[in-house]
Amino acid sequence: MGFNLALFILIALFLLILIFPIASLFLKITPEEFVSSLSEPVVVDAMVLSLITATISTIIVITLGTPLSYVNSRVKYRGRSIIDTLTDLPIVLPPAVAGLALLMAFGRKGVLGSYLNIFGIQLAFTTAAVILAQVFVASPFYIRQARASFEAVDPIYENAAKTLGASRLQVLMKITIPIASSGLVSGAILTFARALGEFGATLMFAGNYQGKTQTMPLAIYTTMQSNMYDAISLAIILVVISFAVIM
Amino acid sequence: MGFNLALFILIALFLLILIFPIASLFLKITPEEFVSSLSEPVVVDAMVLSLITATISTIIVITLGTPLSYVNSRVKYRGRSIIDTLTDLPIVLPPAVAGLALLMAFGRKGVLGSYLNIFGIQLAFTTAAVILAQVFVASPFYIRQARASFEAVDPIYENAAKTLGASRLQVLMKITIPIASSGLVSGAILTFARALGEFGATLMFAGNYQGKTQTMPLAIYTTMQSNMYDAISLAIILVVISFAVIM
Amino acid sequence: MLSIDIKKELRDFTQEISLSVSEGETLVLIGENGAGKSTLLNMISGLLIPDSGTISLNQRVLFSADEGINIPADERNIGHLFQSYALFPHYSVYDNIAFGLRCRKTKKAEIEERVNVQIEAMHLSDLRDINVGSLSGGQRQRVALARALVLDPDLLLLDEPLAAVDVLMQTEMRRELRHRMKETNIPSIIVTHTFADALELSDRIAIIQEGRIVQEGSPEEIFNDPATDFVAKFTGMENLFRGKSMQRADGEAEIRVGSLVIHTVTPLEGDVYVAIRGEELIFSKEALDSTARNVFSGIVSEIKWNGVLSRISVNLGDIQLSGLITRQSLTRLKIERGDPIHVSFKASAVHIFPYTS
Amino acid sequence: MLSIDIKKELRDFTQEISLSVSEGETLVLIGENGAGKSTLLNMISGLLIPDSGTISLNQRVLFSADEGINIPADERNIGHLFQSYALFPHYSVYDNIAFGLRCRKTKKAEIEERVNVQIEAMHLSDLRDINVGSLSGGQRQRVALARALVLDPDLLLLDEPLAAVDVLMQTEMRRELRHRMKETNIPSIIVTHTFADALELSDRIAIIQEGRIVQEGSPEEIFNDPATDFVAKFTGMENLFRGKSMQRADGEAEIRVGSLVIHTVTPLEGDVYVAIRGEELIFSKEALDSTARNVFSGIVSEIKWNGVLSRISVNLGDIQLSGLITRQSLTRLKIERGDPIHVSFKASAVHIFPYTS
Repeated sequence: MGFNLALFILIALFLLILIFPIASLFLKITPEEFVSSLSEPVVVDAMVLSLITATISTIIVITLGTPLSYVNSRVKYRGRSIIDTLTDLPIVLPPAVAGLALLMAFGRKGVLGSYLNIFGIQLAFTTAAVILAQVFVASPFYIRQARASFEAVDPIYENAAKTLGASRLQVLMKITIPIASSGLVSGAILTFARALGEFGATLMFAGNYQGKTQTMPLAIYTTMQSNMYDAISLAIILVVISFAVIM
Repeated sequence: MGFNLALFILIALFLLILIFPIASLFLKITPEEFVSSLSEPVVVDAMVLSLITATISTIIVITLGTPLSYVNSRVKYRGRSIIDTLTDLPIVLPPAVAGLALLMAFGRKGVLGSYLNIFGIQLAFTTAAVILAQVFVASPFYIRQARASFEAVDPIYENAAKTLGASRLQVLMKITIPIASSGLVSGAILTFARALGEFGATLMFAGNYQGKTQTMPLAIYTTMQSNMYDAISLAIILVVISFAVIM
Repeated sequence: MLSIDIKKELRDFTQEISLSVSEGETLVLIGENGAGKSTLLNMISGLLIPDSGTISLNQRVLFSADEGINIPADERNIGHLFQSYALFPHYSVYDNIAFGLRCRKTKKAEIEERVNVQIEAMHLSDLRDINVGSLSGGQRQRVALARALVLDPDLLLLDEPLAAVDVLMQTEMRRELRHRMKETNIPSIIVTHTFADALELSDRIAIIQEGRIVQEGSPEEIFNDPATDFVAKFTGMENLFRGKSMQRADGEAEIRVGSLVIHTVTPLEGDVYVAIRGEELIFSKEALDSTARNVFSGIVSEIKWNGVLSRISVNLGDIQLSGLITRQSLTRLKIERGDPIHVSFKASAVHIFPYTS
Repeated sequence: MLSIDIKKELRDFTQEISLSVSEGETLVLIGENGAGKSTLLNMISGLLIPDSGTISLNQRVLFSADEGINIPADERNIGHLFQSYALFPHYSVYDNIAFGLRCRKTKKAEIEERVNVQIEAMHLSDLRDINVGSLSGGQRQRVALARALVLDPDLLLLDEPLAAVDVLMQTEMRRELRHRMKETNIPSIIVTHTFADALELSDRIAIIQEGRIVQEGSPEEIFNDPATDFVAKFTGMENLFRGKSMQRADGEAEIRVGSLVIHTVTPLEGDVYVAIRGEELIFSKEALDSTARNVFSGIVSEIKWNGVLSRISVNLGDIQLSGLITRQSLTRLKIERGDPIHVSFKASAVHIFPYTS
């Protein structure tokens, strides 16, 4: 009895910490205020920019991450575990560190950026920087899931396909990817969500310029000091998207 | 042949985006500059504060999260999948949204905060707010892992223990937790790392006051505008910790 | 003595079982996967709760729906061995065996003594401090038995004790298990899905199908006189056909199977199953002048050499009969594939079961 | 015709195999788990590469280490059936069978025609558009066979074709499989770990142990004359002991097993294994005056009723002999546990194998 009660109290307390703040967002704004915020230029600009950059980032991650995760799920080579570790790194690496690292690499005075600068190419504080930051922090969400999905495809199916006359590319396109597809899709969705929510790395590497680098999270940060309703409206949209993603 | 070459180019490009920025951090500072940064008050304050808050956050998450994940791995009840979804939410919820939500709940004008204010209790912009923000964003990393670890404990061991005369508490302490322990530990480590890297929610809910709410990621953001070496030093320390965590 | 009379709604069917096991008796419960065997064991040991009924062991009521009694699993004192043995992976052999006594807060010296007795008896002395992960199947079984027996259980439940063992090891382990069961003399229920296990291990057999016991008796009774077509198949009756039974005035029955008419004695009429054990068939080149009531002629469709006994299949037109004969008979008769042959069997060799769709 | 002569370093041992399979022949490969059976099949179908040697099929060299030839798996035209059948879970029955033809870019009309022929032959018409996830074990096996046969393979490899099937279904499926194998007449290798499968399915048996073939021959040859103690155990020889062989002047050998002396004829000397099949033992209440060279007296330690045949164990002091007798003999002899009894067997019933540690 006491065992059950103690369990119940701990669980309730925990849910309060998680759920109550999200509910508070909805209590602090009326539907009218929400609708009117949606036509504010700063809100519209942030939404459009976030949607475009997160979509591009996700496509880049899929294109570059699928081959990597496929190879790492199938081929044993020296250094594979190091590459697995490196691709996981952005999950635990603080976004602020990621932002600074990107700046040191591609910024105007960065290791590579200073050369790019000679040719008049500037990455930092552009929309391209937003995308680069998102790719950096969001890629592990796709790669981990894709690697796990490829690993879950029993190699016996691939072997059977081979003995039935399928070439390597046919095995990949007709057997491996279709069987792994549900995992690949859910990994891509997670990556999109993580890209959409990127804040720290973007702020430091891309800055906070409306219409150019000010994605929704950055717009929340900016508008909460001037117009709280715009901030809450953007936050509510992101909460809804987050729920949709994990459902 | 072409198949292999295409794979190789995509993988190399991807690794460049991930690894090169982190390497750049190390190229932009000399060992002497790094060592001298470590005695700067702003750096020391941030390190001490980060270590204390992340440790407390992790302990809170373990205390509140273990019962929840155990129950959800073993008991089927109405609404369990909703609670599972809710506890996962902070993984995809943008930290900026989490920060704003916490402010709306516990801030001076927040739903609960305005009542607390009457009793002279203020949470926002205190060290407690840092911890609350960290608990909010980092808890899913422990809870997911703990739930998976508890689920991986075959109930047959618990059943066997019961028929051998073990009480419910004895089953939990002598069988379930020991068998799940390696997963619980790795979940706690991930949570600690995520708490250490928290940036967006902390910035918005706890502010950026040296010695009080300025954790290492916030200190990087602040010092990169004044003293770049302090920022890089803090970033390098966090990179090393991140590597240690995922190894 | 264990008495069970319980009912439980399962996903696919209702389980309704009455059973008793006497002092020192070993009951073997046979049935297909999903017939409700493990569910029954779990209800006896208290891991599952029946919907209604009672379970009592040595005058102690363990469960009674009417009286609202349900002794929890940890107070029933029943040894339950799971299919995979469920040895605790984080403990040594010694700690596994000591687990139950430690939960009871037994004194350290007594634990040491009682565990050592079991370790000796099960020949586990060399493995005492080894982690259970590195044990073989036979060793695991012995540790699981020791872990249960050290608590002096009033009843032993064994769920598929040989399923996790390599095929080559099964015969040996079956013998060893029977030996230990006889030694302890604790009443026990063993669940299996093979008739071979049942024959070797049981004092009595109960056959369970979709949650109900369809036949109960000694191994001989069940082998000689299976009650349903399901039991017949389980005991290895190869020749099983659908037919139509008609009673004749002289007390005999005629069973039509396709165009054939089989003679036997049965009270059943209408749709039935007909089964004849392969070893009851007599094969001959010439029609025998014997007392066998059923004589048919056909063509040898197949001879399969099969170790001690060979299997011979005869095509009788509508049906195919399979019989077992010794190597010597095969040589003597000089039968080959395609030869005409006579098959005869006694009326009493014909088993008739009601037709169940 | 398939010829293999290969060598491959595996984790636990070196695999070194020479084999050939003629036109229309079915070779069954038996061995324990981990003996290298599946590895061998994988090397033949091209999924694994041997370290050295050659594989050729109908004059076509598939692999030759010396000539640097290694035809990839998708060009070998070998049908390989995996233990779990490996049906593609995202395809229907039709799409599974059509897979190989589609990979070859065969014309649509021809695919349709050839797949339909297989679907008819395997009685799969009703299941044509069904997802393979909902098929039974027997249906899966048929789809897997159809998927391989539609490509007109030059060789069929079957890896434990019955392991994934329910015990009750095995006999039926074994018969069906044999039937289909005979129909197609494609040379084939079947891998199994049970002797029963081998007896039923094979034209020829090869027994593999730790990567090497220890005996090869017809089922009868292997059953009657196992070459090693390992093969003997596989064929079900229950009585297997260690002994010491000594040659006598008269050409006979004396094998000492504990205090017993067994007479037989063998060229071996020194440490050996002695095996006697249970059904070769003759039991009698009185000492028989017969030609049997070996007569011992002992005590009946156990009688186990076991269906058609009963097993009787006799304690001879140092060893225990187990024999099979029919129910009738058991009744006639009136033997019971604890009775004194005589056991005799012919010198030719004794099998001697070199001792391998």
